[in-house]
Amino acid sequence: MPEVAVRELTMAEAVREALAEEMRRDPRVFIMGEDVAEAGTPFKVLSGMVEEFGKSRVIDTPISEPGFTGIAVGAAMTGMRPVVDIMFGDFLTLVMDQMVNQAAKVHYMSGGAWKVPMVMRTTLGGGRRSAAQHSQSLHAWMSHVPGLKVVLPSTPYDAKGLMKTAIRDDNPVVFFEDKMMFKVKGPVPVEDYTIPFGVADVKREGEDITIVATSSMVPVALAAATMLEEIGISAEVVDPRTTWPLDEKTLIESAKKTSRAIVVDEGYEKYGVTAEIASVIATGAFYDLDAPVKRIGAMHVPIPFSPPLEDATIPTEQVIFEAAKKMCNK
Amino acid sequence: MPEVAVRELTMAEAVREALAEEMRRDPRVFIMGEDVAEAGTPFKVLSGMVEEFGKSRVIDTPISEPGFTGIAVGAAMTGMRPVVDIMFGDFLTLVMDQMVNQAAKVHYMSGGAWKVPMVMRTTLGGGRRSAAQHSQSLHAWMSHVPGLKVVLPSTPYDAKGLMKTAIRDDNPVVFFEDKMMFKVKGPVPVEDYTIPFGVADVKREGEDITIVATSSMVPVALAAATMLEEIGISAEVVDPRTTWPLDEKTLIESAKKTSRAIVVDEGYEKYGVTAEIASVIATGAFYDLDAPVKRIGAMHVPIPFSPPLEDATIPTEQVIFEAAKKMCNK
Amino acid sequence: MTAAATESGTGPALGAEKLLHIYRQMTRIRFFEEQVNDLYLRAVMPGLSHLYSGEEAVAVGICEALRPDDYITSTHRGHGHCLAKGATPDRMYAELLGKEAGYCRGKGGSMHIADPASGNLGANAIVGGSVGMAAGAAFSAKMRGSGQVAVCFFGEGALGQGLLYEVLNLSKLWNLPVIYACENNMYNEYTHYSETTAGEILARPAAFGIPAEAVDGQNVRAVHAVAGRLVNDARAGNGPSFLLCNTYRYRGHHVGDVNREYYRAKQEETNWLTTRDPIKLLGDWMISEKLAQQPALDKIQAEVKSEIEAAVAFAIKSPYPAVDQVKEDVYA
Amino acid sequence: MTAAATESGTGPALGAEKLLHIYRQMTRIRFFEEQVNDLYLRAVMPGLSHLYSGEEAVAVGICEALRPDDYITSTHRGHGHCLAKGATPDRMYAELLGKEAGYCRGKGGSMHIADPASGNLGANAIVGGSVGMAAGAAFSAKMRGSGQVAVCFFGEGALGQGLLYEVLNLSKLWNLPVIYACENNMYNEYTHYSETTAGEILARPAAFGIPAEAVDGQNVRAVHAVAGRLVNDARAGNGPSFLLCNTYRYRGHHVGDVNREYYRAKQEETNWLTTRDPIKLLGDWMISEKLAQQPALDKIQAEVKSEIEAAVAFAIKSPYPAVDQVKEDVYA
Ligand SMILES: Cc1ncc(C[n+]2csc(CCOP(=O)(O)OP(=O)(O)O)c2C)c(N)n1
Ligand SMILES: Cc1ncc(C[n+]2csc(CCOP(=O)(O)OP(=O)(O)O)c2C)c(N)n1
Ligand SMILES: [Mg+2]
Ligand SMILES: [Mg+2]
Repeated sequence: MPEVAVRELTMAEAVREALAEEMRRDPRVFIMGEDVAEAGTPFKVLSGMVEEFGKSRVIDTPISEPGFTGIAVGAAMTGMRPVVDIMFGDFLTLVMDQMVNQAAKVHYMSGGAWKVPMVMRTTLGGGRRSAAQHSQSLHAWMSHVPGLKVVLPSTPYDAKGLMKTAIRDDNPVVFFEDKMMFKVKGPVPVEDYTIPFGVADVKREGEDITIVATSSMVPVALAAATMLEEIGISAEVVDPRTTWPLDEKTLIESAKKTSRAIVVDEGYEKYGVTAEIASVIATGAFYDLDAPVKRIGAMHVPIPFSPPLEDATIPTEQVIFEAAKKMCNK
Repeated sequence: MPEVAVRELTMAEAVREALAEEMRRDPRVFIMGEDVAEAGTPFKVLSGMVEEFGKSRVIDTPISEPGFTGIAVGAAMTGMRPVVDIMFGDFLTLVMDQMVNQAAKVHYMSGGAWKVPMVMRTTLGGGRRSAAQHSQSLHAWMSHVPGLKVVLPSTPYDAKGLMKTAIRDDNPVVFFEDKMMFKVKGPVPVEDYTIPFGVADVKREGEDITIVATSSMVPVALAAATMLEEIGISAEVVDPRTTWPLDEKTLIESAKKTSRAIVVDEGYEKYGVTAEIASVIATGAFYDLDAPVKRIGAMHVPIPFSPPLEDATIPTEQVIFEAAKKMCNK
Repeated sequence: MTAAATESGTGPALGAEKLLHIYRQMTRIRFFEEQVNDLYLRAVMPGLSHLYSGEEAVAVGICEALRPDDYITSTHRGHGHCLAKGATPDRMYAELLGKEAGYCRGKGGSMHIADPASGNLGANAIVGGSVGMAAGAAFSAKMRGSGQVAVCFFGEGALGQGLLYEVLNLSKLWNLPVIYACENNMYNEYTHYSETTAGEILARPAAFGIPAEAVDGQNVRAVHAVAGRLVNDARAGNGPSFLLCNTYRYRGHHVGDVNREYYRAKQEETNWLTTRDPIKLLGDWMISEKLAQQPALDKIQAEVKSEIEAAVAFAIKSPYPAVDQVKEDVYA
Repeated sequence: MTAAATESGTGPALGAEKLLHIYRQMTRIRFFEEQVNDLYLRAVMPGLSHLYSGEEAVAVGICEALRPDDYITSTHRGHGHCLAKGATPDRMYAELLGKEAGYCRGKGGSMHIADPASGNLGANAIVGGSVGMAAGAAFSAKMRGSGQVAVCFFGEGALGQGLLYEVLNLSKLWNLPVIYACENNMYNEYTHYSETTAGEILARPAAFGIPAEAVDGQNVRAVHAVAGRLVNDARAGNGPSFLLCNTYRYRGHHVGDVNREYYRAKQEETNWLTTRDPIKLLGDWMISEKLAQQPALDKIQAEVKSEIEAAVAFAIKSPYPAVDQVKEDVYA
């Protein structure tokens, strides 16, 4: 982190500040989505934005996710820089055609003639007792699509810097925010800064085992690392921050150093983000690994409502702790 | 293959025969989709069906993929067994909400009260010079979703047996057919048979290296195996046939036996099917592998139109051959 | 406005017994929801819930026109539809609390209660997400020749979802026995529907050739009358219809939406509560028509109150599902 | 039918020079497409292509009412729109053959030609897929105060896509300068539109408050007249409009669709070809009105023919892109 004046901001405040600063800087940036204006979104992330920027730049939409996403694509191609708000990540199901067959491919299909500089903000993560249609983490789908970039901040600092990069990027970027983290605080510099895509961040250094964790799973991995420390295992926690582009090098180097790796992500485990990252590490650190790479994703079931059941589906620090302990033969 | 009377059928004929036999057997089965009736689909897979079963069971729809998929979900819940035709796999983007938030979750969300016995037939694969919106292989997305089953036949025999299993299954099944294989012939028994999901098929036995291949990549892998034989490398080709459920055991055992594995699939390489399968093998055969598992997927770019460019994006026997040769130090 | 769209009055007179049953059903929903709010405030209920209070006449008026084996699909604001179609409060509360005795074994929660026994295909947390499902049930009924009809309940917010228009077209083309019941409570969450809805609502289904009309959603007799006619039409093979039910939700978008002044005036709420309450309107009318006397109504209220209290107690006492049930019901 | 929907006649008279230009543009499209068919038959063109022959008056009539910097979005049947908006045949053929000199460096092919210089946001192989994009361009024009308008071309098959209705609603709510040009050539691939379209087409946009009218899509003067009016309205800030252009495709759904009798009668094709051809209709009318003589038209035909031949030759001679270009243009 650069040495500048810092304050503590919540994740929500950090996102909002990034958006507000970019909107002040660049008149082409605007926001649209359901209940983004006076309501400031159900998570209140955008509170106060409409007061500063007005209803022509913070735009409430009907409940028409494909429709307003399509409008964002066209606006982005013709000189604007839209930020689209998809309230719950579960509703990405509705915008796949506009994002995947349109936004992601326009630049390529036109041989570079058109660009689509847009950001789609959405959420991931369970734990809110919201059940199967409001708790999914569908970033694996987006990461699978050439032409999209995929961002998964895990701290207010990262959220602000990555959001600024996303808005300044000339490509469609999908930005996932964990619903449970909006109120978590962290230091954020006052000065303008950006964080490049494709640069993993070592959230904690360690020697014995690497824990790669994304988004909501970063604090969980850090808590597991603290538990591991108590039994004499030094865990390194690495946060890729963007699943595409993916900083394969940092992940592989950490695994080479520690010789063991666990990958934790809140998406469904099968054919999910943990598969890609585990495979990258298993290949890149093949001759250095002392144990198979361990994957820990959300249980491969639709997310249940009942608290004891839902809790069983989300990776916990205890599960990570046990896995790491076993891998380190402790 | 069971010892019964067999004939040569094309892949298209095998699929059609499975559908026709199941429709004769079970009056609840019906087909709907765009141009499925008189036109028999653009690929002519359903030619003759409307003549036998009439327009009330082979139903042309408007160009409303989400709409008729939703209707299929409701019909499946209430006593019918719909087979929905999505002309190109690229249009799955439009039905993700109905398939993922509805079809896949109804059984779980209702605590087992409702069932959704439906089949979605669609296509995958490039090579037809159809460009970025008509050439994708999006089965990784579907395989990521708990509640769905995903089928990828690679021969007429498998196509018929797996389609029958799909129709008789009480869950939503997504059935991917390779557009380039419809005219490929193979032996198909006359008698009724089904192929269970979750059972991989060893398409060719070998000793030195395992090539796991899906759908369109099975013939490519077999061709590579023939080339490898000529330089003294004995390749085993394993076809999982269903990516969910996945027959992890057979894949791992083959890799343990040969000590080397390549995974080939026509989906985009990153966060795709090769990641899951490679990771399963890297973990399951960790102590037996002599080299990292090699993944070969479609190049991570939108699929280009121009023939020399498109050809460069699809895995070829030459690429597999080279990779295998290198892994076997030849 | 098209020819197909007419404003309906009340239909043929209902007997006192039926009216008292309707009164009981609406009261049951109201008391049910008030207890849900209470369970939320007492932090007994996990997550959030969208209350149906104020809209009771819509669900009850329509469902009382249905056969037990007719189908409905419902929404995130689904408790009213569920009760009106015949579910019982005890298993519903159990579901809301994530208990094994719930309709979905605790897996669904407030937004996913489903009940095959009463023809309820399920609440749905995707706005507009069940439109196809409802038409599909109607399609199946038609194919099977069962004579069933399907009612698709949805809020006016779902008018924003393209799926609706695809399905309107399909259901008209295929002449399906489905009734689209649009509950216009004037708000899509925190946004007034006039900011999200261009043109005229009734002209939309009419454009697909679907007969469309509006009804006062606070007048249960009116709702029931028009629903009866539409259900008969559908059952007779006359295809789909669209009913716009103008109504109001008394409480927040969900139980946590307490400070609402930034999007709607207190005065507006008070007006609806005091002058348009569907339960009070029915009770007053029955008394004025001498179809009932106050004590009979009071008795219903008391009976429902204790039924609801018992149901809450049942749910609170019920056990959570065993954790290993989490892996069950993924596949049939 | 609603008040907003009226049948239009031709508008103010056009000068002979403009008419000859229109004649040339239509002829260019016709000759272009005939050569595409030929390239397919000769197995020179990879893949398939959807020909616009027969529908020329729609693209030309509308695009001639646009400024060069106005936007269009197009469809799988997009060559006509592309040429009408100002692209040149040489780079289009190069694209169709997958050559580096093509508008998309060979990456797009027939279904994805795009050209910023002429405001063409691109053909689109997803039916209805560009509806949002067109409205978005209009949205952007409005936000930037550029005075540009956008035209969204789509076939009547796209009336099946829910996205269209979402965007109709949004564009009316936000008063966007966008014109929806629905090309009703009566077939969704191999299915007659009457089997896929319930109710009345014009009532659909009208239901969202969008003025909607129909025009004879074979009469380029009529198309141009109404397009001019709608474009002026949009530019003046009067919001979106919808134009239903009744037309016909002469050839198959794509170049490979040769045996068509199972879905449409030869006689129907012959009728359109012989009595409704937009190029012939314009030529005959100009001669009868003494605005042109046959030799002038013949000269245009000859000029266009050699232009097209040269363009084909250019494309055939052009090199394919180097294989390493495959990884370029994924990200900007
Ligand atoms: C597809 C989708 N988009 C957004 C949401 C978030 N959401 C939940 S309820 C709601 C408002 C629904 O309004 P309406 O349909 O009028 O129903 P009401 O809540 O008024 O009963 C929204 C936007 C959702 N659940 N699904
Ligand atoms: C979403 C989607 N569904 C299906 C298709 C396959 N398809 C291509 S063109 C076409 C028919 C389109 O008909 P229409 O819109 O009337 O255009 P026309 O071909 O008549 O110009 C279909 C079904 C597609 N490309 N996209
Ligand atoms: Mg509402
Ligand atoms: Mg058409």
